[in-house]
Amino acid sequence: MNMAGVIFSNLFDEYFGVLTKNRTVASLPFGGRYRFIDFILSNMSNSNVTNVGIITKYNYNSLMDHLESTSEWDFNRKNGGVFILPPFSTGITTLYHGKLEALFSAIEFLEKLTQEYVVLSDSTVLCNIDYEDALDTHLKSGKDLTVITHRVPSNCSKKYALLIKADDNKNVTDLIVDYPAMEDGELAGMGMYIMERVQLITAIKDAIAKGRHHLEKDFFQKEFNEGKIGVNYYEFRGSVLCNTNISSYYDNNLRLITDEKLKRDLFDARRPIFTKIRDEVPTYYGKGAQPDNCLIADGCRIFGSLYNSVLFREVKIGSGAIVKNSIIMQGSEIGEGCVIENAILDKNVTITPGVKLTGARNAPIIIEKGEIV
Amino acid sequence: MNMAGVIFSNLFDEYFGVLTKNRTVASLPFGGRYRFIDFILSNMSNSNVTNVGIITKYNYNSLMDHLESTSEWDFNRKNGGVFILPPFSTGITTLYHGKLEALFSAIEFLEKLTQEYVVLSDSTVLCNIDYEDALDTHLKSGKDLTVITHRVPSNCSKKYALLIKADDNKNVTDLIVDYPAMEDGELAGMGMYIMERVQLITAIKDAIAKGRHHLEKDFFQKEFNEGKIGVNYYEFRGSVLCNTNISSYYDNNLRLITDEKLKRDLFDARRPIFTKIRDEVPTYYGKGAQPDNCLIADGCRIFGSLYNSVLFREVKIGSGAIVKNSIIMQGSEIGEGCVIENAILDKNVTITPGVKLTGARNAPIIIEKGEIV
Amino acid sequence: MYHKKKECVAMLLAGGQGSRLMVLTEDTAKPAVPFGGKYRIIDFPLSNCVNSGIDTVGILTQYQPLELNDYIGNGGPWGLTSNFGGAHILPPYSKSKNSEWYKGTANAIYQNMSFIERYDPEYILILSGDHVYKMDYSKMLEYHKAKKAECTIAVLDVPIEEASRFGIMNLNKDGSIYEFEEKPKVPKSTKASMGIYIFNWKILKKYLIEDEEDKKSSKDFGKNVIPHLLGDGRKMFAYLFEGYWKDVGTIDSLWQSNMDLLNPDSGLNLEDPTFKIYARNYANPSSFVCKGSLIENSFVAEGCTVNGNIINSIISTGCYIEKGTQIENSVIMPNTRIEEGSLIKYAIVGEEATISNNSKVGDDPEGYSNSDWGIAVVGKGKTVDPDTVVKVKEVI
Amino acid sequence: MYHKKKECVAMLLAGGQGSRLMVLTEDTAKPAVPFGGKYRIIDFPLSNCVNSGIDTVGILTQYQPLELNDYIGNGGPWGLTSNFGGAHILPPYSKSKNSEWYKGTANAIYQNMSFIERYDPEYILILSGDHVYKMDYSKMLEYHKAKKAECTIAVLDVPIEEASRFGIMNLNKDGSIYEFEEKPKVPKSTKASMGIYIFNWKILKKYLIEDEEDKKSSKDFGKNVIPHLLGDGRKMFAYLFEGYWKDVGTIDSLWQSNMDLLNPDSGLNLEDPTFKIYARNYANPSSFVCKGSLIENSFVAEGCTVNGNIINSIISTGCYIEKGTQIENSVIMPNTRIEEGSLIKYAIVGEEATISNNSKVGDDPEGYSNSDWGIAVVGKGKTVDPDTVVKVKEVI
Repeated sequence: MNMAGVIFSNLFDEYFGVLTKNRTVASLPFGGRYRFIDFILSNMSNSNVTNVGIITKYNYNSLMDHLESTSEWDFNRKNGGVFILPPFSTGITTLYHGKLEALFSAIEFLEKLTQEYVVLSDSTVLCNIDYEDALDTHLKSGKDLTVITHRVPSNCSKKYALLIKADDNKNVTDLIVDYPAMEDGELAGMGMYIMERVQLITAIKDAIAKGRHHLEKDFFQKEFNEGKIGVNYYEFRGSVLCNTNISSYYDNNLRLITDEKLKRDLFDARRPIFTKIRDEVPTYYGKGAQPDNCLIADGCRIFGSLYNSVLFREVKIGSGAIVKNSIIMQGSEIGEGCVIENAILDKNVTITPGVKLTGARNAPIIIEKGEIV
Repeated sequence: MNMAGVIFSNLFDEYFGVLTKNRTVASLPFGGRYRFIDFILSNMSNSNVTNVGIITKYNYNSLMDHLESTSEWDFNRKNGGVFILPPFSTGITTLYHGKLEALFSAIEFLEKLTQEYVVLSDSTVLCNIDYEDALDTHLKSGKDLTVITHRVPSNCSKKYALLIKADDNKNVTDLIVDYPAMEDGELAGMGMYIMERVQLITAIKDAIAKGRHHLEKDFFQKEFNEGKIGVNYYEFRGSVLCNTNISSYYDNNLRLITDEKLKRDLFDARRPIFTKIRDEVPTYYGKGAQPDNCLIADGCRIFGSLYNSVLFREVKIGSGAIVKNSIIMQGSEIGEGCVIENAILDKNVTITPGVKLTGARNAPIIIEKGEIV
Repeated sequence: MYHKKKECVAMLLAGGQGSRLMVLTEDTAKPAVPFGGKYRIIDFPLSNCVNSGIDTVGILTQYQPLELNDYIGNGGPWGLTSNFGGAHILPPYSKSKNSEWYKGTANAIYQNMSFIERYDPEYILILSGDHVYKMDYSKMLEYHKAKKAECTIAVLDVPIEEASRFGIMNLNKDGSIYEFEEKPKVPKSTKASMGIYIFNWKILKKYLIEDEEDKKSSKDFGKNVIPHLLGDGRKMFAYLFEGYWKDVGTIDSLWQSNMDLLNPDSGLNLEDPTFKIYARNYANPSSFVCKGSLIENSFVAEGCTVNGNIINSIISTGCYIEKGTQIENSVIMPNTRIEEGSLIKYAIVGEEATISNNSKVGDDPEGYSNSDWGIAVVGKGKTVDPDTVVKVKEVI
Repeated sequence: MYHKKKECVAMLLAGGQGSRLMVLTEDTAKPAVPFGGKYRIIDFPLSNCVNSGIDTVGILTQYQPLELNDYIGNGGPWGLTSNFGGAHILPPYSKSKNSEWYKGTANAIYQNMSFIERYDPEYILILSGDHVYKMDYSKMLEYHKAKKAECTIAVLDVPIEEASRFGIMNLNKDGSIYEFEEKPKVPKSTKASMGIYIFNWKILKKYLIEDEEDKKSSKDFGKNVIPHLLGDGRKMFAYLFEGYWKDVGTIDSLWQSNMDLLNPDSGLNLEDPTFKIYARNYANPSSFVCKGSLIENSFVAEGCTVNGNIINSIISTGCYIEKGTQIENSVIMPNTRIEEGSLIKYAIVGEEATISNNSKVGDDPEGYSNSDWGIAVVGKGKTVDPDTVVKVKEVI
């Protein structure tokens, strides 16, 4: 396809607390066997976006490990591939001031590309989207920028990086930055943008030279208001999961269990979500296993009771243990007779037999990677 | 094979001046189409060492780029692969105090391995060695450490990291650290060591805890002198190229042209040296091309005179140009009528028509990557 | 063309139609039959090779190889992608002067001698594609070398009462073979051939050429080549394999071997992380287990939706099991749909089959005479209509 | 098994023995013949596919496919390793009820319909494996779609005096085809078929099935399928390709096409970095050019040692050329050894051949009559003894 992809892997790290202590937000585990990046990369792969750069700054060992071979996402090609883009400056490990600065560190990658268009994407918004369709819309619009949006669900007062106001003829009338959605069905940006590549490169260089860092505010909004760029929007109609903090991350995992439309949308068999293959055996349910409304990955061994929980790969649940409303990440082991409720257990956590851990539904208890409790 | 590999990619960077300004010593171009790491990795691949960790600290973008897919070196396996090991601490970009400290940053990799033995290797010593044979010798010796050595060539007064003294029964009698070889045919360490993995891990942890950093001095020599470890040596009989600074690097490149035994040894067709594939066309020699005693890679276009020089891939030599005793790296272009003598041109250098550059044979002039002269 | 010398090359005979597996192999080669929830039978010899350090495998196909080719692909799932080795599908091909299909197992290897010779191997390992077992072939090769054998045959100790169903090796005290009897009426030994051979390639090559010239030979390893070597007094040894091994060439043995996965005493354990069985992966999401499901002593692979009671069964990837269903002691192959109210007992349900509402497939052995009872089978892609009964032993 | 839907799948007919290439294809399929120093002929259609964004290629082989299989391997050198596509070698295979070799180009596709249907393609691109050309098939596909054609045939404008050697398409003003004449004595048009077809898969499938049932058909695209579509008044268009194209099916054309690489006006240029021709790489070191060598208007690939005079020639990978040799207007294929004092003019020297000391192979056309002169050929792996003369036109 005539469009390359750029993914921001480190943005928003700070909103996920201990979960991103040793990983980028892009490598956050999700939905039993995935990481955030799997959704973004699979969308690009399924849309025939064959050249993808991932902008990283620090903590990207787990990301590199996960993407060790990109063949799982079908990126082993002669004229393409996935490129991890570490900062070219050494030593500076502070956060970016904004996406424009992050993009500036990918400028060499952008300049080498042959595709005419680029889709930019955050790592925190999960969906199953066809970028070919989005590019078609962009091309037909004749505009400089297409913002990929979805209609805000009801009762949502979340702050959005970019809200779009459009008239009845679908002409964009206003861009609103960092503002909560005020009404149902408002058009909210999904952190995904399509632009012409050369124009993007010029804009990045220009903005950096002028000390501007904020993509949405300093570039999109400013230039739109000044009449310098035309803005189009693409309305994505499938399910969308926005992960903005630990709480929404926890809720979104559990939504996968109950929300049938979400499952159908996200795991559309014609557009599979790929992930790293680990060659586990199927999950074994032994005597006493009582799985009830759960999402369970391969390689688990289950002898206890599970309610409304997400189990990642190779989790062990001892007999008599009770797990409720929890997310148990890869390789964790819950001993006999434990009671775990409203919890997020990071990778390779061990809960010794008999231990009881109870968090609140709106503030789940978090056990850090590798801890023994 | 029951042995994994660990490669130091950043050691000795400081000895290669501007050539390692933006790359690790492991990614130094060599011999027309290779980089140092190609020799080390190919030896491991050809010896069926299927798990290899490369310890890196900074400037490893070019290394990652070169090793983008490790299939060229045949490391795409289910139970193995090449793993780039960046420092787990973020931000610290100073040099290692020594190899033990570097190894400490690879401790997680070492602990996950299943192989019983590990071969450690620097990136600066180039040869075509069969590590299976070296491991056999190590196992037969029953010793804790095998130092891979070669006999020092005559008139060599270079300082060696490790010299081995042995008696007539091939028993090691003395380890000498950082000392020039005093006599012909002395046994000099090639910066390659074989040890039992678990013993190595213990030693690394122990040394770091005690604030010791120097592998050869603080561990090998010290413990040998105290009678704590037994040391064996393996005498490698093929050609060996030690690159200790820009001058030896330059000489070693040119030696590939004239030294028939070296060429036979290094490019043994039964044990090929692999490198990144770039899909260039064969080299074209046009009217006026006068190649004379040169090593010339693919994808060049030659219209000038070349004497005793090494041309990397995709070099262009304009008509009437004269290149003598020089190393011209990938993508460089020498305009019509130029005269280049005793020079090292880094990648993508452009010499505009008519320019004359002359270095000294013992101090070649160096043009940095991408410069236009 | 550069080829790396290999100490040992494996040749995997995967050509069989497997007619005794009936509807399960109508358009699939036997080695491609699903097993254990996410595997196919050929995963076992391929993973054994990888785990034994053998990275060059020729896979001899003939019958319906398309699905098998597709499954093997570039060998990636097993890491068999070496530039100088890897997995190679070897169908019969047309030569300058003549063209022929494989006439027998020995002829199949004979026709691919030039493939083998690329790698200039010392040893050749002959495997078949229809056995379930985990075996480190490198240990067998060590034994072969230690014995300075010219041919080593892996054998299994079988109960004496079953020995007459096997090819039996009669051994000297040092483990060397003095006689081979195919299905002897009165077995002299309990050492049954597993159909796994290591030959010194030079020796095998000579015998393959001779066998090819012998007009009367049926070009078969067991019937011709092995007896010929024995007759010539070649140094042949038996290597005793201790562990789980099963020929899954019949419906009963295929079902039993799946059930053995659920029995911790069977010796068949796929969970050892140092000896994984690799399989091609299909990007299925995690399985969803609904409210009120019961799952006991069962394996459930990925991509399933489970809403019934599963007992002592194997549910393979991508199955959709509706509420009110009961599945006991059965093997449900991939991408199967089991609709509401169905009852499945002692059955194999083939890939992509549909069991419609309120159907009944198979039954417990109780209440049947031994000869009347058997596993019920629903073929690949078949649909069982609503309210239908598939009787014990029935195959549809 | 999950397969990604593909808009267009390419089927590459690589089965030909290429008997007119004689000693060069005795044990090699024609598409595996070396070309241009480091390539093989099949690199052209494969690289064209990759550069056109087509990532799924079926390669139909029959004759001596071993070397070709080995060369294609897992498709890695061309990046054709997609999990849901990639390069697939498709030899004839044995089916449940019958087994047969490919009977013609159309039958070869017919036998692999189930391979194609995996990908549920809209379009199918039919290619052959014996042409040297660089072509962006995606442009032809765009044309096919724009014309709403059912079949599009790539054509080349040939000089009218040569037209009777080709299959000629007679066109209406809008580019649609009203007639196809195979080697017409009095050609009505200069639009010659390049043997490259795009079909709507549904249409082609229907015609393949009908053609298969037609007992009188020779199952060939050019002879049967295309005329049949034309006869039925299907929407068929010609796509005019402008660029270098050569059928390298004869010794003369193979030699000429290699020489065209050295002629900047020929239109054959492999150096465009945005449209690379990919090839399998053999880990050769850089070439060494010795003191006193002369190389002029020639390509020298990697892994060579050159110690002679090379003029207007192609020296392929891994050749060893001793001092005092003279090579002019010749194609030296890979891994060849040219010993001291040899003189080679207007010749093709096959892979791994040896030209011993002071031999003479071929000669300039001067001094010969047109019918007496021709390219001299030394076959693959052949040795020319010392002081031997291989005459013009001679083939050994």
